[in-house]
Amino acid sequence: MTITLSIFIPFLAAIFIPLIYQRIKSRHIGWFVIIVPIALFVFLASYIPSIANGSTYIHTIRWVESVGIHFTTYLDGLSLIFGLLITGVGSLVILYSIYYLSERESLGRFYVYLLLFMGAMLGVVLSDNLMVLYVFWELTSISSFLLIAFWYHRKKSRYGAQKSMLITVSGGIAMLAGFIMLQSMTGSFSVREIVATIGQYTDEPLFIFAMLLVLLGAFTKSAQFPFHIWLPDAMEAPTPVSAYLHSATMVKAGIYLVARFTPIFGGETVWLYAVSGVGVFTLLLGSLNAVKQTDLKALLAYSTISQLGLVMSLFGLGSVALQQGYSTDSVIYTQATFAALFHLVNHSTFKGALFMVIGIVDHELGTRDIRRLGGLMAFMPVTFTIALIGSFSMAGLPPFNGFLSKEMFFEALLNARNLEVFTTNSIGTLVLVAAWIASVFTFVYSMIIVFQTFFGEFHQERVEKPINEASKGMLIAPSILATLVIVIFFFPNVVGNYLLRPAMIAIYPTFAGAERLTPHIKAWHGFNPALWMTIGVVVLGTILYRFMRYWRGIYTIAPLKWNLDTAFNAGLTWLENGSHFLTRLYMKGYLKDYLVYIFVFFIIAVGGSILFTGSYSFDFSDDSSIAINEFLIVLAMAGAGLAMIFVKSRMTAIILNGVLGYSIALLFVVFRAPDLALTQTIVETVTTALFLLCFYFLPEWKKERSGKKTKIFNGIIAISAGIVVTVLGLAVQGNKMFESISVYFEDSYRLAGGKNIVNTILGDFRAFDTMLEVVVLFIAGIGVFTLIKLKSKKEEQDIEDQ
Amino acid sequence: METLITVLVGLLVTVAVYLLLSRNLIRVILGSAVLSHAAHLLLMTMGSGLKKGSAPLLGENAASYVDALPQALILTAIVISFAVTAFLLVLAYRTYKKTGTDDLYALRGFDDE
Amino acid sequence: MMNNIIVMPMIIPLMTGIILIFLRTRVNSQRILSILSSIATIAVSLVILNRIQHEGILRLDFGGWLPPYGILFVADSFSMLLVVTTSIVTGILLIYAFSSIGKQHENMFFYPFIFFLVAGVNGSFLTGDLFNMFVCFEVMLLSSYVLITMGGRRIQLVESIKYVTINVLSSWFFLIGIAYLYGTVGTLNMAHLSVRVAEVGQGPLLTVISLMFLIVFSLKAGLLLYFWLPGSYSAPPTVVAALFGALLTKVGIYAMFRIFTLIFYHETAITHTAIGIMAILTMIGGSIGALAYNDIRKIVSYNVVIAVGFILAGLAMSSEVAFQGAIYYLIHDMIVKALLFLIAGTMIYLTGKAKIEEMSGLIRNYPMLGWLFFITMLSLTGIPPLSGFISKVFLGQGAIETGSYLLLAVAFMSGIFVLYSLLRIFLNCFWGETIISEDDDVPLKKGMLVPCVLLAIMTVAIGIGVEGLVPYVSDAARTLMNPDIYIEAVLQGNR
Amino acid sequence: MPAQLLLNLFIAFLWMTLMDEDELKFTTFFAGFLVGIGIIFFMHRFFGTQFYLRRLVKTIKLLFIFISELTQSSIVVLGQILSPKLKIKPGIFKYETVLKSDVEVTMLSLLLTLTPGSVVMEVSPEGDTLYIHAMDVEESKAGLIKQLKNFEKAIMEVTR
Amino acid sequence: MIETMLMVSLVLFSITISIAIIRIILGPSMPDRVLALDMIGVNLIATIAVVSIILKTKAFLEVILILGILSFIGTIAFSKAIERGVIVERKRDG
Amino acid sequence: MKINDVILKTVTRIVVFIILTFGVELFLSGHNNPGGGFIGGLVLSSAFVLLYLVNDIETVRKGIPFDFKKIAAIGVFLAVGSGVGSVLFGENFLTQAFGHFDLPIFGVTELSTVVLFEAGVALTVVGVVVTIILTISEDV
Amino acid sequence: MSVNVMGEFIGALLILLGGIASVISVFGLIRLPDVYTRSHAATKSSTLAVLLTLSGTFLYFLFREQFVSVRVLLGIVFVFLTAPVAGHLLVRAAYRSKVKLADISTEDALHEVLYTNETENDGSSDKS
Ligand code: NA
Ligand code: NA
Repeated sequence: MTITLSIFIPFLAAIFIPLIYQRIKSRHIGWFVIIVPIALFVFLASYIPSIANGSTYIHTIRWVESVGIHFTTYLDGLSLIFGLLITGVGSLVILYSIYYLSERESLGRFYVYLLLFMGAMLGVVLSDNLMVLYVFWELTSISSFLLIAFWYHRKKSRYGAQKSMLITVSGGIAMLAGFIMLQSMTGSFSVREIVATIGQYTDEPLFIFAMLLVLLGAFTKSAQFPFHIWLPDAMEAPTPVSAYLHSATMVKAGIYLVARFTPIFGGETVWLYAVSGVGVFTLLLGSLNAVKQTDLKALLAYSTISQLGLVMSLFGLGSVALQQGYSTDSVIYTQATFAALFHLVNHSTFKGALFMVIGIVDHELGTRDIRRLGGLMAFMPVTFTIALIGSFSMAGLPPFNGFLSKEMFFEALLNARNLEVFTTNSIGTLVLVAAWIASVFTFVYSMIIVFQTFFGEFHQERVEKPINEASKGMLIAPSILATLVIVIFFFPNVVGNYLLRPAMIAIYPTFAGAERLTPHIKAWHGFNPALWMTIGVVVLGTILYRFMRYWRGIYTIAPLKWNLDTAFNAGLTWLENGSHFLTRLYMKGYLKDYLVYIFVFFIIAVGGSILFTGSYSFDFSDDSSIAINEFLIVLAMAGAGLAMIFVKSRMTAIILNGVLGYSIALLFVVFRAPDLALTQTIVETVTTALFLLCFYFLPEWKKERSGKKTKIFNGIIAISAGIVVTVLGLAVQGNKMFESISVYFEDSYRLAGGKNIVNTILGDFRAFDTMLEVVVLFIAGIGVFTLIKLKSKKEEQDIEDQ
Repeated sequence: METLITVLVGLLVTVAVYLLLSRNLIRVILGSAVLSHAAHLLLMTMGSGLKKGSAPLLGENAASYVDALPQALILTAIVISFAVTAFLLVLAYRTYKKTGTDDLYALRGFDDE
Repeated sequence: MMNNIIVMPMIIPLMTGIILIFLRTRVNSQRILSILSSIATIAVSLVILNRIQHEGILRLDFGGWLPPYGILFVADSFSMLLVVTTSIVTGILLIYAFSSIGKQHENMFFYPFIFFLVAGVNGSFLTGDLFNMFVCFEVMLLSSYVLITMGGRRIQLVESIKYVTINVLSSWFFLIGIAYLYGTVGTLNMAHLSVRVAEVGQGPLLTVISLMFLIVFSLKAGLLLYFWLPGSYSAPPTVVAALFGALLTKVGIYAMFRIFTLIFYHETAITHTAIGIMAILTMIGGSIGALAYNDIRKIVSYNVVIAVGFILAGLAMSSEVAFQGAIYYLIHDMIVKALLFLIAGTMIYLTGKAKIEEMSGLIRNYPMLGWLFFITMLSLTGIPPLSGFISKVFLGQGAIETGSYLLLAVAFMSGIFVLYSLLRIFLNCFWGETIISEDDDVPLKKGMLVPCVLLAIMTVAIGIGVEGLVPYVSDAARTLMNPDIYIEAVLQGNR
Repeated sequence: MPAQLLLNLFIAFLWMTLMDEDELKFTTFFAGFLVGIGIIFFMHRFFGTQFYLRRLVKTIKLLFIFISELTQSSIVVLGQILSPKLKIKPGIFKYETVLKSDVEVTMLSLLLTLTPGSVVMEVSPEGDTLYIHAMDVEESKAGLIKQLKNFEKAIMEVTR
Repeated sequence: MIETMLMVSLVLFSITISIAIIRIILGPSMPDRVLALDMIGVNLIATIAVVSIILKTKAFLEVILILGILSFIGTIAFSKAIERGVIVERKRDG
Repeated sequence: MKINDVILKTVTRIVVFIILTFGVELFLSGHNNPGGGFIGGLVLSSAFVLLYLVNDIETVRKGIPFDFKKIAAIGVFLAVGSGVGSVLFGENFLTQAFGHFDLPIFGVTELSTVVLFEAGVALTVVGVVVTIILTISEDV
Repeated sequence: MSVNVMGEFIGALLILLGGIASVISVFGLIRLPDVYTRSHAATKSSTLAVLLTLSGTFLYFLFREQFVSVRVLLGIVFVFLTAPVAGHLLVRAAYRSKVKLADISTEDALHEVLYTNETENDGSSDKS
């Protein structure tokens, strides 16, 4: 119950913040906000011991019960890690933001968004029900959208926001489809229930589709290739947001999803290929791209992409354990997952710190451009220290936590190389090499951060503001994170035992009993291949860093120059232009075209299906006789009708129309329909009078200027339409299947007291039709009045006539 | 008779469609008028047979009566199509007064951005 | 059986419209009566909807003539859900009209036409007779003809010529479709038609005839044959556009569901496949169209098109779950489309511009409006927990259940296009540099904002409180899936 | 004159009671009325006024004149239409009438127009001159004018 | 005998109507067409009269008078349209 | 030369009354013979149309000073209201009652509520047709 | 031959005569040179035709069903009253819309009155 509440608390706070904000202008509103994450952090932290002991907590509120959508919260090891990250980093970021954002900004809005995000993110990690998870999932996208465009008057902010929204929401929709497929297979929206029963459904054809769709969601959110392009542009958000959402938490929602679904999909090879393949590729691509950035924040964005790729690939590798099934041998593969979880935590610490540092630089100097920076070490010693710790941890150097997880990463890769799926075609080696190269570049850009920003010469004229060390307040949060970076290096097993182990159990429920599920983390484990790889990284990385100017040119070579962003932008432009082109192609605004569409559709659909189904069996045996005079009348009508097409004067056409109308009246007489004959005659006359009334004001017909081709085309359509109507009519007459209900009405005198059957139908049996028909007539009458009398006066303000 | 009338209906439909596809507003309206003539005739042929029985008036004591229901339906339809034609005609008139043209090619409206 | 109450959702608006004619110059009385009448209609509709849950489908034989000889109204959950939504949406739109439409219109029978329109719409939902449906359509159409031209601006006239002509044509198709059907099976009562069609089996000829109705309702609903829609929905005043966007296509959709679940449900391989293909093309065309223009009104109109495809995808799938999805979406779309059109219209009213590149930074001056738009955008995209979400889930389930993966893919992808098209409006118009200075600030009337807020509240409420709708919607879907329930109710002991 | 009518009605009722039928029949009443007309026509000089159905008689007379003219000229015109070669000389001529009131002028015009070979085209604003189109002016102008005089006389007998 | 006479006259009326339609199509002047239309109306009256004799029904006798009324109104409308353009005047100037 | 419509006007004076009488007759006899509210209404309105054709609007308005929109509205009100009326009597909507009554002068006569309904129809038709024609004619 | 059959026969004969008259008049409609002369054929001869037919019909119903058809009588009166008016109006309209007289025409008393003083000429422009 309280866990459920913890999701709602941020939302409640988000409602109250604007109210408080309106009252208290003097104090920084952030001080009120920060209470929320701290309280939640403490609250969640209080569960660490019991979770570590293997307990889980579940609570359900009924929502859409009939469909199986319940508001179920589920706290286990995996969600706890994320919960702590969300609230912990959240507290620090808010603390940081209090100093970072001036009170002139619309802070109320800012914190509302932030709280919204926090609640949503907690919802994602704590929800057991797929649909509820999806609710919060999209909410994180939305709050991210709002935060990226916090300074919405900037074009770039809007662009970044739009991009992230489009990509992540699209992924979300795909994921939703995947979820629904899962539910269709298993009959449940509950992750726990699906995990429990998934074994029966892995052979369903939908299973793989569901997996891929869910992965699409995860990849878009976690900025995996090729969806990573939104993340660098998301850096338009205020730095606290970047630190929080776009590095520590939201982008890890995809990771969370992969972890959460590992027990469901992990048994499939496709999963392994997809997750680790995309992960490694993203890792490599991100690190390569990071090196070439000149904006520190962009550099960090690519670094984040790269690191997320790393974690992703580890989760993929870890799934091997599930494919192998539980055995003492297969447990070794779970190490990758362990490493992934560990790096996840580590990344949050060092990357959070780095973002804050860059934020400080930006805040103090007004620029983040490496080319304009240098020599800050002397002026900003504390900042420098934090940057150093963060960067070296990222580079995988001791004595920082990054070293530990990086080593485990290499080990996992080395383990995986022996896998059956990999050995056959040396993909394993390829992956290993790729990962190693990526690590080299990671080293390079980490060095760039430290050395190009803090070493060398400082040029005041290149920056916007006079240089000063940041305020103490702004340094508190990054300092805490930097401390953690070191503390974790020295006490990794605290994290391992209390946080990672329960999470491992959550991911590998079948391996729960395995002793080696959570290895003992050691900083020193001899000169094993992993260490050699690290040494290699350092050596090659140093060389590359030193001689960067000599090889930077490779970024102009084709595959590296290719830019998905341009492709994305071009795609959108192409989409808009293409849409415009396509739509204009058929939406021409000419009535004639639209009518042609309708008739062509009619001819094809109805005519075609008559031909196709062979519904053209006629039966003329029931036809009544034709008298000569009747034939003459019909002939005259045909003549009058055809003449209407060719006559040159509209008045003649009206007269011919009148002839048609009167002739029909005559036919009604022949067909024994006195009431119809009467009505038809009068209506025809009144219609003709109306035509004449309006003609006074209308111009005489001009000659149709359409060409011969058009005329022939129109003619073909007209004739085809006529034929279809006739053929269908004849077919129906030959196939009357039932006696009409109208025999009943012949009893009209007894039933309704009228001898005129038609009139009785109109006035009694179907009086409702008549009533409405009168209403129709009435509307037309009043409508004509309105149409003519109501004339807008503000004609010049007609915007559409521009 | 039914066949003859049905063929006539087809012919009227052809005429009407051809008129509807014209670029002159009045032709279009005339087309819609002819179209409704065709529909009414068609509806007539869909009863339980033309000329089979006498007019549906009980006073005249006939052996059988023609199908009265289509007649009632046509009556309603005639009135409705009258209402619509009247409105359409006035609309054409108003449009001409406002725009100075009855050429539908000149009356594209929104799509002529 | 005294079920006179079920004619009330049509008769109350009709009588109100007539009485309002006599109150021509007394604007205040008109408004008061309008609101009272709306409330009455809503209340009556809700009562009926709930009675159905206890007593089953209700019917009213007009003049006491038993079906199939007389005309009757049939109220089942499906039709009543739409009636209720129509009544509520109209009531809310009326409030908007009070502050936006202007005295000139009010003196020219604006409200009566609105009520006639609603009467036609509700009548179309309730009628159990095919020819009567034609007549109800005409009541609705004639009112819409008048409403679209009201004001007589050039663009209105030009667009309404197309609108009227195309609708005249579709009415014609309807009429000859009825003629053919009557010629074949000799009856007009829909339940009776169903019985007779089932009795002889839906042979080729009947299938061909059913395609006539497909054309008719596709034209009305804007399924594939939607080209008339964007222009016509862009021309009239905001309230009218909102009313059209919310209601008119829905009537076509309703009819399509009715006819193809009650009468022509035997040859799904032809009819429902056709509907499916058309739905796909509609969603694609709508999506493309929504991105093609910079005019807000057009973007919004093409969004109507997308929704049509989406809902009818549910019909094409033809399973109970898919029907549920479609019904939820129908209700959702009526509310949110109304909201969308209102906001779009308000934006144009405030800026005097209609192109997105001509507006900017509106959110600073009109934050409420901006956030309402934002909610609308999310709701239409199907973002939970707003009202569009649940229908997406059901439709997805239906698609998977019936193996309609292409439909599923297109339907879900169309959501992205909806998002993008509306995002363009949001980013360009609400965000960005504020270009309106405080002095030029056109005040946003409360009367315009309140209806928007009410509609927004509804989309949130329906999204979160969806469980409250479940019994009604599942009953509606069950009836659609099992035509015998409907037939039994209409022809009780009278087959 | 009203007295004559009342008397006539009284006679009709009397006739009806004398017949003494089971139910009231219009035909009986009508027969009685006819009998009344006959009686009153014979006795009207006793009242010192003119017979109240005089106009009816005159009208019938006018009708007869008209029918005879109609038949005559119809034959002429049909002959002209059917003759193998058209030998007509159509034209418009003016006729000043002695008739005064609207009703009179109208009656004259109607009768003239109804008889073949002539159509009234215009009536002058003052209402005293008729412009007449004739099928064959040269041949039948004199005949037409004779016809007009005939009609004028008969009309005046009815109206005055 | 009577039957035949009636049928013959029916055919005759139909011929008249058909020829009148030709006149409508040919014109040449507008009054010519209206004249022909008027003639059609009048002949329709005759036709209906004969038809109702043949059908032995009084049901169509109403139509006769209606047709008479309407062909009269129609002709007035047309001649006013030809003569003055406007067929219903607001206020006559004379 | 000014147009003199004396012939037309004089004849119209008689003809209009024939038409009006005929219209009423059609309206009343509709239940048993061809005719009824709709046709009756149309014939009545054609009488009005004739008046407007022959005279000008102002002249006719002096003689018949009705607002034809209101007449139409009253008609619709009657038509719909007769349906509502049956609801008030506890009958199904639009239930028509009829019976044969022995009236003092008319003898056995059939009276039916349909007449009310048909009267509504007729009034609407008259109102609408005249409204349309007047509206167009007045808009010069 | 009873009186009734006799009456019926006379009725039918009148109708047949009407038919013949009608065909002759339509013959005139084709044959005559201008609208004015055609109007003679149309309004008169066809009026005659209709009157014959209606009288025949009246007689027929009178003798066959002993039915006095007021409607047919009214119809006769109506045609009597209106046909000449229609003819008159049409011819006037033709002349005022400047439809030319046939070349064989000899006399035109109206031309001077209508067209010598153009200022008096109101509404004779061809609007059709
Ligand atoms: Na018509
Ligand atoms: Na129609």
